Amino acid sequence: LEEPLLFEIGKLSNTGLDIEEVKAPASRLGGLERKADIGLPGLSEPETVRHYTRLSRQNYAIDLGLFPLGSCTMKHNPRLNERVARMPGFADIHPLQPVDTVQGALEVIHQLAHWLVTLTGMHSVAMSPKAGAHGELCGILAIRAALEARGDTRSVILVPESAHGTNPATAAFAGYKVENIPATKDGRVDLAALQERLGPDVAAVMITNPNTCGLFERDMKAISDAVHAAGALVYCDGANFNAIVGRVRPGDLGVDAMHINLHKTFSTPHGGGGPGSGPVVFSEALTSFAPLPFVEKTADGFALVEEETAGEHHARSFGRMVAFHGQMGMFTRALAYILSHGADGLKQVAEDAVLNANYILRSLEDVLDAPFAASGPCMHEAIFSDAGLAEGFTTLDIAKALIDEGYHPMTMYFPLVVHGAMLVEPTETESKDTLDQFIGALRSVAERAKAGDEALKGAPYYAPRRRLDETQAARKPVLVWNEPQQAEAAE
Amino acid sequence: LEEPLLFEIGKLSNTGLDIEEVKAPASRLGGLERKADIGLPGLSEPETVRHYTRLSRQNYAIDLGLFPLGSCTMKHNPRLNERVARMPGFADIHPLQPVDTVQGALEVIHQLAHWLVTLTGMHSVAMSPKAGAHGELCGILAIRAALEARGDTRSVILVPESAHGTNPATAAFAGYKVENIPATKDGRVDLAALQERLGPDVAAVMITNPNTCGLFERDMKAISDAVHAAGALVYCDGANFNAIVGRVRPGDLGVDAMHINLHKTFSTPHGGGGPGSGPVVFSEALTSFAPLPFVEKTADGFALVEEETAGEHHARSFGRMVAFHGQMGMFTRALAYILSHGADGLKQVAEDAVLNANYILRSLEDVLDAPFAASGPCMHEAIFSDAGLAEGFTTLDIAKALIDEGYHPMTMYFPLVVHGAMLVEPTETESKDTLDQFIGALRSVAERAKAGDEALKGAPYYAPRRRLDETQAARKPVLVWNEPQQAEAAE
Amino acid sequence: MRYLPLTPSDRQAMLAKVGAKTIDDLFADVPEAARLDGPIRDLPPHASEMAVERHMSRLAAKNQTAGDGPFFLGCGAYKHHVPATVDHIIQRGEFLTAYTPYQPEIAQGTLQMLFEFQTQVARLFGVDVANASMYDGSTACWEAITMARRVTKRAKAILSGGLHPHYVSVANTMAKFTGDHLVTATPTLTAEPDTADLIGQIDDDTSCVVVQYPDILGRIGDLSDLADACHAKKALLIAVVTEPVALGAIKSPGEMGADIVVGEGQSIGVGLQFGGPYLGLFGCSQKLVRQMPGRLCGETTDSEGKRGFVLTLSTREQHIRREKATSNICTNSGLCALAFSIHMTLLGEAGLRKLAAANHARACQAAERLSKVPGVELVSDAFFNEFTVKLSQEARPVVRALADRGVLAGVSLGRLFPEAAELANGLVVAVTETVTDEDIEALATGLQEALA
Amino acid sequence: MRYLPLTPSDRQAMLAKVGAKTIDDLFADVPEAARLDGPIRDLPPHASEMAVERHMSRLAAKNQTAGDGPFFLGCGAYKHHVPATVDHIIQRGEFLTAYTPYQPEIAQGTLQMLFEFQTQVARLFGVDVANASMYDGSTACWEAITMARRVTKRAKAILSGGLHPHYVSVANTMAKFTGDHLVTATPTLTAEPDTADLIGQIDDDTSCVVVQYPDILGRIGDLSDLADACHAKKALLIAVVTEPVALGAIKSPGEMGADIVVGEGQSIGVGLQFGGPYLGLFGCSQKLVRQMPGRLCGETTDSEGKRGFVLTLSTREQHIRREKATSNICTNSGLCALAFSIHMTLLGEAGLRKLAAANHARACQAAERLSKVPGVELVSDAFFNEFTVKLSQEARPVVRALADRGVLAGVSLGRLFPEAAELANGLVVAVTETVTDEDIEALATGLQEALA
Repeated sequence: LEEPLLFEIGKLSNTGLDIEEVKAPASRLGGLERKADIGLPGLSEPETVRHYTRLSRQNYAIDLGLFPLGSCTMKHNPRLNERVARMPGFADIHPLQPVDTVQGALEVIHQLAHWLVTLTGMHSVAMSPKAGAHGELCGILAIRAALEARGDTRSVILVPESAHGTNPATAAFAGYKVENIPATKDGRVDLAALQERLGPDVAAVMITNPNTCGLFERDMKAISDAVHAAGALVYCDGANFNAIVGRVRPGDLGVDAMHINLHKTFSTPHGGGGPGSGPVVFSEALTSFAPLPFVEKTADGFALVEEETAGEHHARSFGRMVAFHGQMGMFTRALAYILSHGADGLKQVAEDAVLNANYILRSLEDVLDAPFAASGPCMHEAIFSDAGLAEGFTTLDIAKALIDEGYHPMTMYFPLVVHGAMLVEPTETESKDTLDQFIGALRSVAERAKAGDEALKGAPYYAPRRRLDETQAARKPVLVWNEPQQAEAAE
Repeated sequence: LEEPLLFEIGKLSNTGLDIEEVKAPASRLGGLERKADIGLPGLSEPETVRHYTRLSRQNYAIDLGLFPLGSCTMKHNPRLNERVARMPGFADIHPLQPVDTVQGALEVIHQLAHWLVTLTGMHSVAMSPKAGAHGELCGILAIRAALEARGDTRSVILVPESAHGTNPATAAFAGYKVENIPATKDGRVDLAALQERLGPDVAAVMITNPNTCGLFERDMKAISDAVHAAGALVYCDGANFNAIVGRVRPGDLGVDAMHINLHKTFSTPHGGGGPGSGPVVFSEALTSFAPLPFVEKTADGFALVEEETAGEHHARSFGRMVAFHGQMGMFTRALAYILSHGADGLKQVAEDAVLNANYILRSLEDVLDAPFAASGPCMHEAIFSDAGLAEGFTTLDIAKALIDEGYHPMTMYFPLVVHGAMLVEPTETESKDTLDQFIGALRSVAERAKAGDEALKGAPYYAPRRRLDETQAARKPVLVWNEPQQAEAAE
Repeated sequence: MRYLPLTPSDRQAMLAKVGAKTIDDLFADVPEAARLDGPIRDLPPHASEMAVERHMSRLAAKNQTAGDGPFFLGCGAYKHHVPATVDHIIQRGEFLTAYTPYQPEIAQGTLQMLFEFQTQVARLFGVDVANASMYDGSTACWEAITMARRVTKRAKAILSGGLHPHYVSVANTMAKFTGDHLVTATPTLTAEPDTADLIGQIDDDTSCVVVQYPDILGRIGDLSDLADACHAKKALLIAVVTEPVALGAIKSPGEMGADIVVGEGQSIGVGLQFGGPYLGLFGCSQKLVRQMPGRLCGETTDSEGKRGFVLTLSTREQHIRREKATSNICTNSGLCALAFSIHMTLLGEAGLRKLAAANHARACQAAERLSKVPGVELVSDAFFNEFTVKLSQEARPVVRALADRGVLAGVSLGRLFPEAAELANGLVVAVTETVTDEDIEALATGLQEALA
Repeated sequence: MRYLPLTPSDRQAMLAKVGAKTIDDLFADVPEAARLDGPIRDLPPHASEMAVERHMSRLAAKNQTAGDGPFFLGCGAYKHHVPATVDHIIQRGEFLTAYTPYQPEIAQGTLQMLFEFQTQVARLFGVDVANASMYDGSTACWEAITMARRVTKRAKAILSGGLHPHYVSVANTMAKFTGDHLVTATPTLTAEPDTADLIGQIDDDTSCVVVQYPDILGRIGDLSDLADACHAKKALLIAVVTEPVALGAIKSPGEMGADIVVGEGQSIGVGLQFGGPYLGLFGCSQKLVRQMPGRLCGETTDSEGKRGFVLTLSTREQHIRREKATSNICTNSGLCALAFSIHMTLLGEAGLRKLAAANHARACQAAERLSKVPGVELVSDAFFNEFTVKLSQEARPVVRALADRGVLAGVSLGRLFPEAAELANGLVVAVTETVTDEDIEALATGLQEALA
């Protein structure tokens, strides 16, 4: 059954809410009354529930099955955390309330900050960034502020070829030139090439570790040492922290700044694309440049350090990144997650995530090309390439065929360093039975792609939609609904 | 995708909960420790969420579309009511707490009781019955208690042929002989036949009004008068109160007892078959025989009248029907529903429910046989028969074909007085657009059944299952899962 | 109005279609005198969600909740931690807003769940089969008594004094009308349940013996001898379990020979809710299955041979058999059964055993601590998570006094047995995994002061 | 552990498959020195759901919530009644636990919703198109400034003194690194917004003027002249809306000529949440669409010709363009956009207008009442649901004093503008539909006593 658009079934006069009329004194709208129709159709409550319930059923979700998107860490979202985030003491407080009326909220931020610092072995954490890329920006701005504070005008940031696209975009957004660092054949940063490139113009290196090929950067400490020796700083993309939480502390590897995706490692729900939350941990060198606001423990309780109260010892803060204090709704969930797992559980998270990924890698390397199979164990994700598929068959075909097998596809065509990359991240919340079924499905699809089964190219057959035309969408973008007659007239 | 049984995927050692170990002093289990395996497999939390989420998607529900089950009143369940029922002040109180610690709960019961009495025009209400049939039993027991109190040993209860099966079952359960009252050709109780049968052996008459043919019993008052004149009492099945709430008060029609399905008229969720809630309203004649416990307003607040406190003026109570005080979780929802609709809204409920049903009746009477089309407007449900279908085609075929059209079928083969009955109750929470689509779908199916389209007999084609073999299930009932080897051995 | 989608113009168009001038024409069959034209007395007009929520919040705030402080009430309803997952899943519209699965092709979600639930209950109770749930424990208990009558064709049921007095009360009420003969008793504050007395009463007219396990005072005792005694006289043993968590620690009634085991499932997944909705559990041995009341879900296949589930043996039920049905029950407690089944799945065998162990350990801690309070005497030394103490004075005012201090201390036997003066000093204390060391200390201190 | 399905025997079998003896073998690439072998410092072992819930409840209880008493805070975050339906739907696993819709064939639910959301936002703002949401209002505001730079190829942005000071602060922070030149101002406690001043500052180097509507003091004024002045110099007018409910009562910025309209969508569907997650809204005119940042959902067809939706114009985005992207943003605020869209659908045009009218009426009542309090002076007479009063003394201690009485009286300008002593007596009072007569009276009385 097709679900029509809201605009096709709603009416301007319909509503799903009863609003009490309030006797108004004379209006004080300064003559700005909105008179023309706005064009917002409404639905009664039963129709609203049905519209969105039906829409929801056209989605795939982690609650329905494996979601093996590499680098995205789609793991189970505990329902306890949803309950916690909705406690009125957290959900129903205003960001500008007097601080002594929100001590519990500040304590949540303080506790979470404490565990993030502990788990990463770093010195401090900025909690306000709203997502991973925002956290990257925060880290790079702190680096830039630190360099500027010592009068250093370095202009280049080095990024590995295999980095997330957000890395170069962030560096550019912060005003840096971006240069690539090559990779070795075994899928890691080429230390020699890096050392060669380091120089007085290099502000920082952005490394993802474990990297996007699913490998641990063995030379991380050497890289950091070299970077520091050259007067630059080390940014670590923490998107893959899930693989090492509780087992390795980035602080021990010489990292100066790293963002943490609370919606990845700490399992706050992705919600169809956000909200995320990207706190950034800092080394001692960068701590004093961290953005406002932050929470400090004082003799009287918890203080919120904002512009006015920053005072002497925070005078070097590079400023403010968001209107308020960050993603409180994610902090409560992440704190509940950390406390639920505890010291033993978090370590088990990393172990099971890595074990699951290696299990997939070793169970499929005979049928799919695994370019780094010989580079040692993978971490939390396994990478395959399209080498060996029949002529004309692509990673896309495999992905769409997996949909028909009842799975969300893996990450496709990323990282760019592997041709037709397929990046599979099962996460630790999948059972062996589920992995075995998935391996069976992917094996069967891979065999069909190697055999040149033309039917694959039409997949998916059993999804709410067949392949969608993205070129058409981009050529003449239709981003909002218009009444059919208007839409026709516009053509 | 098929979802396996819990017993096929779970393991005895798996668990989705972490339970703190408590240091125990020596065990005091009296040597009764359970040693052998119980046989209860567990799943981790992620597996549990997925198992039940997937299962849920094999269900049809009011949140997905029209659910036109006649006499079942499947209407929208407001989400506010779910929120209200979960307020800790209602959800987290124990039935045996000291009454002064649960004054708010007692006030809810008292308020709801007040509105039920007001809406029905009756004298009092027993809140404790757990469902409609339980309410019927409550009403009949009160009638029997009242008759016995006056030394009357009447032994027969008269029930119309078209009554819900619970009516005769209840009368029998309470120790009465059941006799049928015939219906007139226009689908109503035959007043003359009833009058003729009335006599000193008749304890009560059970009438459904509006009746299960969807018609209002025009002669209700005359029936009541005749029954009372014969020394008997009138029980009204209130399952169809949705059609008349706010427009007609059963108390004005001479009813002595009537149950109210809170899960029908007052929209507490059906939940796949319960819990229900069936308060019973009483006339003054029956009030003193009402069951314990109940709530009374006193000078100090609200009192819970139980066995010990019943005292003089409740000495005639026929006793207790349930361990505690009834379906509190449904009371809060029903009260929120009544207050949300208010005086104007409840009246509109009845009007829209009746209008929607008549709209269906008149939109389909040209293509489906409507045996009582000439009997006047229907109330909240429209009835059709299988007359006119091609040889070998049945109501069942129409019902199963409707599944393929995306709808839940109507009530089939009830009431028994209409051959191949199809009882359609849209309720007031369906929009005209939805009704028009449903009418179109039912029309098309009906035309195919008249034309003898053999494909219908295989329906449903697009449901999670094709037609299921109910005979096989009943012949050799398999009610629990057994390990395959055990199951084989048993054969 | 937010729940009503028809617009005024829809209504006009639809009236035209049905050939009515006004909506009143559709109510033409209602006698003039019975039509209500004015507004409903005292009822205000429709209210916003915000206003209704406020009204209900104000009422809710007048109650002292179990979470507000130390809490020790049991006697048929227990406070356990219900995992967040349970409430999440039961709120999915596909479960919450579905009807009884009369059309199995589009109700396999509910049906498979019920089949799993039946299996879980049967295994927990140690019996062969279970039904798809009933209203609550008290009505399930009465249904078991009537079932025993149908099976044995005898009308005398012997009820243990350890059976919840409200369950006895329900049975007495019903028996008045059905002509069943019930032999009842009041419990005594002794260490042992009344098994020996019960055995002595069984005769050739006895249809069944009904015994609660653990009993209303929290006591547990082996049922095997009682079962043997019943079977020797061809009577049935009915066991009633009001705290199913206990069966994670102690032998099941089925293992000890009970023929029918019924219970209250509230403890697992459902929550307190001031007494309802709750969850009646009902299981029995395979040979009695066709006399079992209530809905049953059974396995079958569809026309393509795939496994599927349907409601079955409905020939016992009222909508087919009408006045000859085994029961007039039409509704089960489906959503509560779902909650139970989810919670049980999360627990699994390993979790249930740990949960039961935690309950028992807490109860032992509390028993030990309370025994040290002057004026408090422990009645029995074999219990699960609930035990009875005899105070040096009437328990009821003590409970009242502690409630004012924020401690809900337990259920006084004076509340449950108002006519049994000899029980008035008894206090039943339930101690689940939700109780902390501080809670136990608060209770002990409170009792000490109240009894001083 | 409850979230981890692997059993010890699973782990053994899997290690064997991958050819590792122990799990440590899989971490062989981690240098010895960096491996953590001991437990994590201070972190206790895994905890039960009950224990974690208790811990978090205790923290939650230390906050004074907006629902605890009279509440008048605004300044970029507003307390509105959020219908229960909103939270019900966003908790459906299919929405809550889905990822960014990169595989559109199995993400049409999220995509169609986003398309509807974009349409709702565009219409509310009175502009042609809108994106699929951004982090929050403050970051959307900064993105608009950089977009204006890309469009106009000029780097000077003029920010109104009426713009939320935290938004200004965010822009200032970013501009330090990007080299944008920002002209900023501090507001004055006058009746009119600073439109005239802004018009005077526009020159040929100006990329854009950024104005908040209603402004930080709650004031509203016509933007048409300002738009004309911008356009005369080929600069863009960026309007910032922090209270979208206002647009149910007053003209949209788009109608008055704004080129880009951004805002904070928290008011509709999202709730207060101590400041996040919130919902950045971003709309602009059709001709600017290819410079718009953030995710966009567009209509297309599938291989069978059926309508469907996909993320589009991703060639602007970082995962394709890398360092040449329009923005580094990768995440939107999808779930908050869903909440907004559901709430807006429930409201519909009719409901939104009634809601806006109720807000304005309440605010007018409050303004009238507070004007009568000695020492309270109303700053402006044109506002929506928020207005500024000038007190006879510093507002900040007054707010503190009232908080102790349970009244959260508003936002003091001393909190927002710590360096502007001339604003210290200002108090911004927001009055939504959740405010009652009693609340207004409590605020008036409280102020009267505090100022006496």
